[in-house]
Amino acid sequence: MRYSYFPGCSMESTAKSYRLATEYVMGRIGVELVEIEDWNCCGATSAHTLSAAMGLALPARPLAMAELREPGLDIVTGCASCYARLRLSMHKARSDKAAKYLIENVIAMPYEAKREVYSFLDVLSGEEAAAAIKAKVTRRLTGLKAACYYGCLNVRPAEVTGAPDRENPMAMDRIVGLTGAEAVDWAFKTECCGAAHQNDAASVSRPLVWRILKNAQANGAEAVVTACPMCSLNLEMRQGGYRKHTGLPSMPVFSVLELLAVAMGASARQIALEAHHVPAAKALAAALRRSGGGVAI
Amino acid sequence: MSDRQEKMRQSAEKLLRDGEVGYVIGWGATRFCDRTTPVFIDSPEGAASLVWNEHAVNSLAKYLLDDKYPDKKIGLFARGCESRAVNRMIKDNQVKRESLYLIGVPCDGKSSDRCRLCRERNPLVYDVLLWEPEANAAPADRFERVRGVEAMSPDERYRYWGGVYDRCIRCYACRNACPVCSCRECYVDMGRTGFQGKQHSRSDNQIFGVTRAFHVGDRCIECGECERACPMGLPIMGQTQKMLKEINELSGEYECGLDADSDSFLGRFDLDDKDEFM
Amino acid sequence: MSLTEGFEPKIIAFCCNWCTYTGADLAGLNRMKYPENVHVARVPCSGRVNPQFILRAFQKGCDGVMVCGCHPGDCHYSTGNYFTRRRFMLMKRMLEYNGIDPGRFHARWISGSEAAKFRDTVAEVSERLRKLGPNTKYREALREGADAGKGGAGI
Amino acid sequence: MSNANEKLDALLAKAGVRQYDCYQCGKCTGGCPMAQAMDLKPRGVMRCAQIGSLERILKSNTIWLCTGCQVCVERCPHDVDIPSLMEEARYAASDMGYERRDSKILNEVFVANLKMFGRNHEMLLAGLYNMIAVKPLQDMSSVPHMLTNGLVGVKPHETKNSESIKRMIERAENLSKIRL
Amino acid sequence: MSRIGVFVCHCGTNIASVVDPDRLTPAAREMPGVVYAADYRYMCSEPGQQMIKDSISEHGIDRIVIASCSPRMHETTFRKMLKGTSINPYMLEIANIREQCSWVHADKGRATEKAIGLVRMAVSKVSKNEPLYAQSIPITKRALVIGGGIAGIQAALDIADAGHEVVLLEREPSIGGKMAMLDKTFPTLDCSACISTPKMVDVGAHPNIRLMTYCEVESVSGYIGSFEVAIRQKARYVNHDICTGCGLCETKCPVKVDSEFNLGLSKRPAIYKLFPQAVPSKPVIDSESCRMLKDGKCGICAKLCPLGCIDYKDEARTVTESFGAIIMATGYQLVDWAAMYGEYGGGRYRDIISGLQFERTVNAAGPTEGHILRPSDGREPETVVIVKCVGSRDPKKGKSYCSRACCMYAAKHAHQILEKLPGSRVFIFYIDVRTPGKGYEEFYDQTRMDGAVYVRGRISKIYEEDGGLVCQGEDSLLGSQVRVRADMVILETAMEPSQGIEGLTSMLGAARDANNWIQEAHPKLRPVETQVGGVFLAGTCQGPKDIPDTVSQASAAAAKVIGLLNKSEMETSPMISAVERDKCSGCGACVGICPYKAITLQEIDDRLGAKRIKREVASVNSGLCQGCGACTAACRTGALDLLGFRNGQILEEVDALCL
Repeated sequence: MRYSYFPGCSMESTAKSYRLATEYVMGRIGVELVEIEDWNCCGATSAHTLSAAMGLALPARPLAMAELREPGLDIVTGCASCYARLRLSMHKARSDKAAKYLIENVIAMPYEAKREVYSFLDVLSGEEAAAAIKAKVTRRLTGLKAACYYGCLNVRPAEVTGAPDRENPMAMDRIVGLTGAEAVDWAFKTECCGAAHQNDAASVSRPLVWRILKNAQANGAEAVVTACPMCSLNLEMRQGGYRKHTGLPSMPVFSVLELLAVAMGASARQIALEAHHVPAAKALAAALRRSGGGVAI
Repeated sequence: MSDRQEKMRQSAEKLLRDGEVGYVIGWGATRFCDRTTPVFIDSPEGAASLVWNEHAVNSLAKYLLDDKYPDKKIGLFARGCESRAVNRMIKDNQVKRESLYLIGVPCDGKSSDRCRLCRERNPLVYDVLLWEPEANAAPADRFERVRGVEAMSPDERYRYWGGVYDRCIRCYACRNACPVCSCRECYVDMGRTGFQGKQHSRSDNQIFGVTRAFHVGDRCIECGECERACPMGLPIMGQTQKMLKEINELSGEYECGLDADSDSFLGRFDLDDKDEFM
Repeated sequence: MSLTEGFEPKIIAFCCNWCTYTGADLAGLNRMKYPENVHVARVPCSGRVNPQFILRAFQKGCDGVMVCGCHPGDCHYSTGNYFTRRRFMLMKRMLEYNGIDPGRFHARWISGSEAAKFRDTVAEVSERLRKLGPNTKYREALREGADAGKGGAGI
Repeated sequence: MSNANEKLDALLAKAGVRQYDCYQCGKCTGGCPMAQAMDLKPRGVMRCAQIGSLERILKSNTIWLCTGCQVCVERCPHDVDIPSLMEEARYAASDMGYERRDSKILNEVFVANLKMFGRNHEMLLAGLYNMIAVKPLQDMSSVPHMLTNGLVGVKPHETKNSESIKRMIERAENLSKIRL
Repeated sequence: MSRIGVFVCHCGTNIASVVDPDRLTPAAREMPGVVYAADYRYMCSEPGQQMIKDSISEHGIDRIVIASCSPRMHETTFRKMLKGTSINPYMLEIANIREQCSWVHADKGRATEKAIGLVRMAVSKVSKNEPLYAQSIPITKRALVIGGGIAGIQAALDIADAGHEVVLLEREPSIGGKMAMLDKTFPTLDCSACISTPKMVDVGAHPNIRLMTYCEVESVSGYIGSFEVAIRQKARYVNHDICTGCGLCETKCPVKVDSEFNLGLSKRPAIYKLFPQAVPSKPVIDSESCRMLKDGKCGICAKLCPLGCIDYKDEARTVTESFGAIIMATGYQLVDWAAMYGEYGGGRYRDIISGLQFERTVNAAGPTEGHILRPSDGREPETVVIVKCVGSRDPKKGKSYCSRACCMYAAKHAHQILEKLPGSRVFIFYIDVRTPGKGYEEFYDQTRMDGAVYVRGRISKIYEEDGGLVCQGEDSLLGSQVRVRADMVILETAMEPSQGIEGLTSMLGAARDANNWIQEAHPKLRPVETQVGGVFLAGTCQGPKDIPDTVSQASAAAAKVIGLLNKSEMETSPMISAVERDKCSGCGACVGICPYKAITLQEIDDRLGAKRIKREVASVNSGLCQGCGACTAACRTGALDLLGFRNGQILEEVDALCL
């Protein structure tokens, strides 16, 4: 399995443990990620707010580069926001001739949108990958109750993502299940966490984070698992207010890749678990102990 | 090329020797090096006379209509165009799939001008495929000629088609070559009903032309046999293609004979069809 | 041109029995007035109208042809006019493609209660054809020029 | 009046929204994560579109608070693409100078960032934003943790070809009059 | 050569004041084939008709044209007149020179010219007319009612009371339908069972009604007056001829599966009656769950039965019956909301129930004996949220139509909760409140006065948190987002056509609308008929409706059937399609176009040179064909033609106009 890889800006900075876990897991299960040469930011929320052309062109450039260099490879990204922007450009280039024309003019290169854009969840859900994961999991995170948080942009809008279930997706729950952890049934899997406005409208965006964490805890979760560095950062970094506001304890937030890495034997140091804002290693260690492995993390 | 021809001969010979088919329809040589002729091979020995070269331009499927109730299966070499014709004939209840043995021969493009428009070189239905499918070449602009006529003024268009039909000799070769013309008796041969006269006049010829387009246009597989057969070299595909172009514009992507199940455009309707008659 | 002066077009209207023919009758009951040019041929359903009737009408000398039926959804036979709609959308385009002026062929939905619409449609079509003048296209045995060939083996 | 309506109609057409599709059921507002902070709820935006009050839409904080999470259109019985309408409304509001200050600062800092490096430098983005928007303390409690763990560096990550990206962004800005 | 007579009517001055008979009649006399032409003041009058009849015999006329008023007015009159003459009633054409000439034109000269044209068209057409003979179809005096809900029950009773035999067919083991499941009926709140079970008993006891439960229609052929219906009696494994319905078998059956009647809120055994008041009051064995039938182990019921009714070897049987008319009363089902609405939990939360489940809950004969308890923990709910339009008015996820009955039963549910659970709170989320029925608005008023809080807005999401169901939506009258924490939620879900409607309607040739409801022949004027002769509609199979409307429609359909069955035979129009087999290539273009499924491909023996072959040709069923002629326009070769409107006749008209 080989993919052209679009890391996204967060992977280079705040999502340190996510990045290390990605490298670890993909290496173990034999997924080769070919980083797109000279990739640029997808524009996130700001670019399309300023200009439609910019919003479409920024993600299209790395996609076009990928198709040029590695025409046989589909593209994968680990960030929900990047995923949504990349897929939108792909979708528009395929379905709207005027948009394709505009994109190609701005990026000054052809973009045929022949290859698919996938998320890590898509890649890890494939039969082949799932089998590889099963084969590589050496220790189990028994009893770790995790709330899988997909975020809005991994699933919506349906015509861009093609996600079959936008209210209660199960792909990540199944992957988490492979580690021996228990994915809890909860109701805020695809509610917006307000990441887009945590800078420019902080006071009204914070409660979005709190509501998600609260529902996760109300349904018995002791950790939140994400498939996006932006979601992770937002849910984690803004827990100070949560404790103050709700009186509830804070909650570790992992990426699904970190859970996989630990289950495959990665040590805390290997994937920089100490980099989490909310202490993370303890919950994992407890789960490993429960499984009888007793292996230090 | 000769390798493929050999495969075709072997395949036909085996089918005939095994008694699988009564005869095989294919192409044979003529005394002109740049022409072939449809041949009907009914003995294993005869298979040696089959040829396969860029002059195998005749579409063979039409001959199936001459033997709709065969005692044994008919072997037919099928390229994209033959297979689309067969699909259409099955849909129109003219031939039965089980009375055919389709020998798939992916086409490499023939010398005929009409092959420029080919969108499907590989047989869509077959019993055996003699060699690997061919890549479909990018077809020429499907409706280029139609657009050319559309660009004229109404009077110019009338003159254009008038000129075409002035030269028509009403030999009906177009009808006879068309694989989707399958009536037992053509309306034009039935004087008593009075649909149209048999005179050879501009008016009657024009009416024959438009009616023919209407009768086959929504089932046309675009094989171009009508034009190939026309002894006067008239651009009569321009009529059926206009039908197809309009159908494409009214109801989305439309091509005939891709399968044996699809209803033709005039044989069904959609509640949401465009309505310009309010 | 003096050709169109005082010219009265000859129009045939194929009307379905259940809607348009009834609407035309209602126009009569209400003593509405419209030009004399239109002659109605009654058919059970607009779906009965074969495109060849239209070609025949032009050939024999009609200056205009109308096909009228129930509005979609109101067909007495439930689906007939849906086929009419498809058939004559294509027919109209084919006629225009062959050089017939778009003003010469009209398809229209007119219900049994739309007497006024029948009147207005007839008036509108008559007026339009009056301006267009006599139809020469598709006419048989026309004096349009020797090149037309009057029939027989004139090659 | 008719001028305003033409503008509204053009905006709706670009957004692919037919205002009369909406029958005001309120499911959009019901599910909107930001509804409580909005001065005009998503259903209200559609109502304004129906009664022809473009001005109220463009002057609302709603269009700037929309997170684009798509939950409204996902659940809308008539598939009204409100997020797309919000986007078009943001462009129109910017053209008319109704831009919300905080949003404007953030977006401009973001793009300036991209023009410099081709990629987004999160620390720099937050820092510059806080400085210009005069919110010096926002999120700053996390900074020491980030620095010690190497989550953000002082040296920005850069594409090799940041100059070409800058030119690309400028082309897009020039084209920004063409709204898709 | 034909001998045509033309008769010009003055219609008093209605025609003659504009169209000049003195020009028209002589002109007609000159037309080809015309041997006689005359005019008269009133052709439709007794003397006028006599004049025509006399002329026919006097001049040897074999076909006539009458130039008069619209054929819609007097075509039948003149056809009847011809019955007493030497010529066939269909050797007649009418030139409409009144409604479409004298009344709409003022210029006498031009109107007369046009009238001459119209007469010429008619003369030309009639020259191609041919004698046509109406067929007479015998009527089988027996009706089939498909579906044993309240619509089918009412229709069957009405027809039976009029003295005709009825077969009432039901696929479930008992008649009763949805109404038997309901607790009370709005707006009067009378108990549903109290008003419907006596009717069920009447059906069971009526000498003219034969009940066929646990049966399905396998195929239908024929047409109005003589349908042949193959009915499949599913295996019951209980001999109903000797079973007394004592119920002993049910008590000891070890199997427990979800009860269909209680919508999964309780269990039932494998040998069961659908519900206690079932008609017939005898059990069947559900072969999918019975241990004896699945594994051959058990047999308890056979041992227990004192009369030896149990027959594990019972098999399905198919019987074919004849009927003169059929009433469709197949009803509705509720949409599968869980598959449509992930935002309402997609079926994951047990305390979200459908309106019909609530009916079973609140019903004294239901699983909780009428106590309103929530399914998850059996507690009484304190706060209940009712959500309307779930699946209705939602073209994206559900149905675009309004389900009509939900506004009222939502009000009823609220009323019942507030009555049975004092101190409880009920919130009803709605988009519009629709109460167009007798006493309905008053009932809605009462419910509001009972204390039900109506909130205008569609619920966007329902989720579980801390043991309650949080319903999140907008109070659109207040313009703000609201969250209501509920203990139980009732979803008032959309009706959709019963499963299996596609197969049944296509067997009958009846059309369905865009939403799969059966299409009525005309929305205003023929609302209880389908476009297939002899097939009628009762109740919700035609579209959502409440009980009063259903019962009215059932009686209306019954009246239509009674009218039909009172005749012993009926005449069909001979103006139908006919196939010329020699020309037909069997392409089938006509088959799909026919709205009545009147055309099929039929295999015939033929010769091809010396060879005998079998080939397929189109064949028109004269009982089904309604004479629209759509097939003829689809037939390229003209093998299909419409009698009375043949291609040749219409072309003659065209030619005549252009002369």
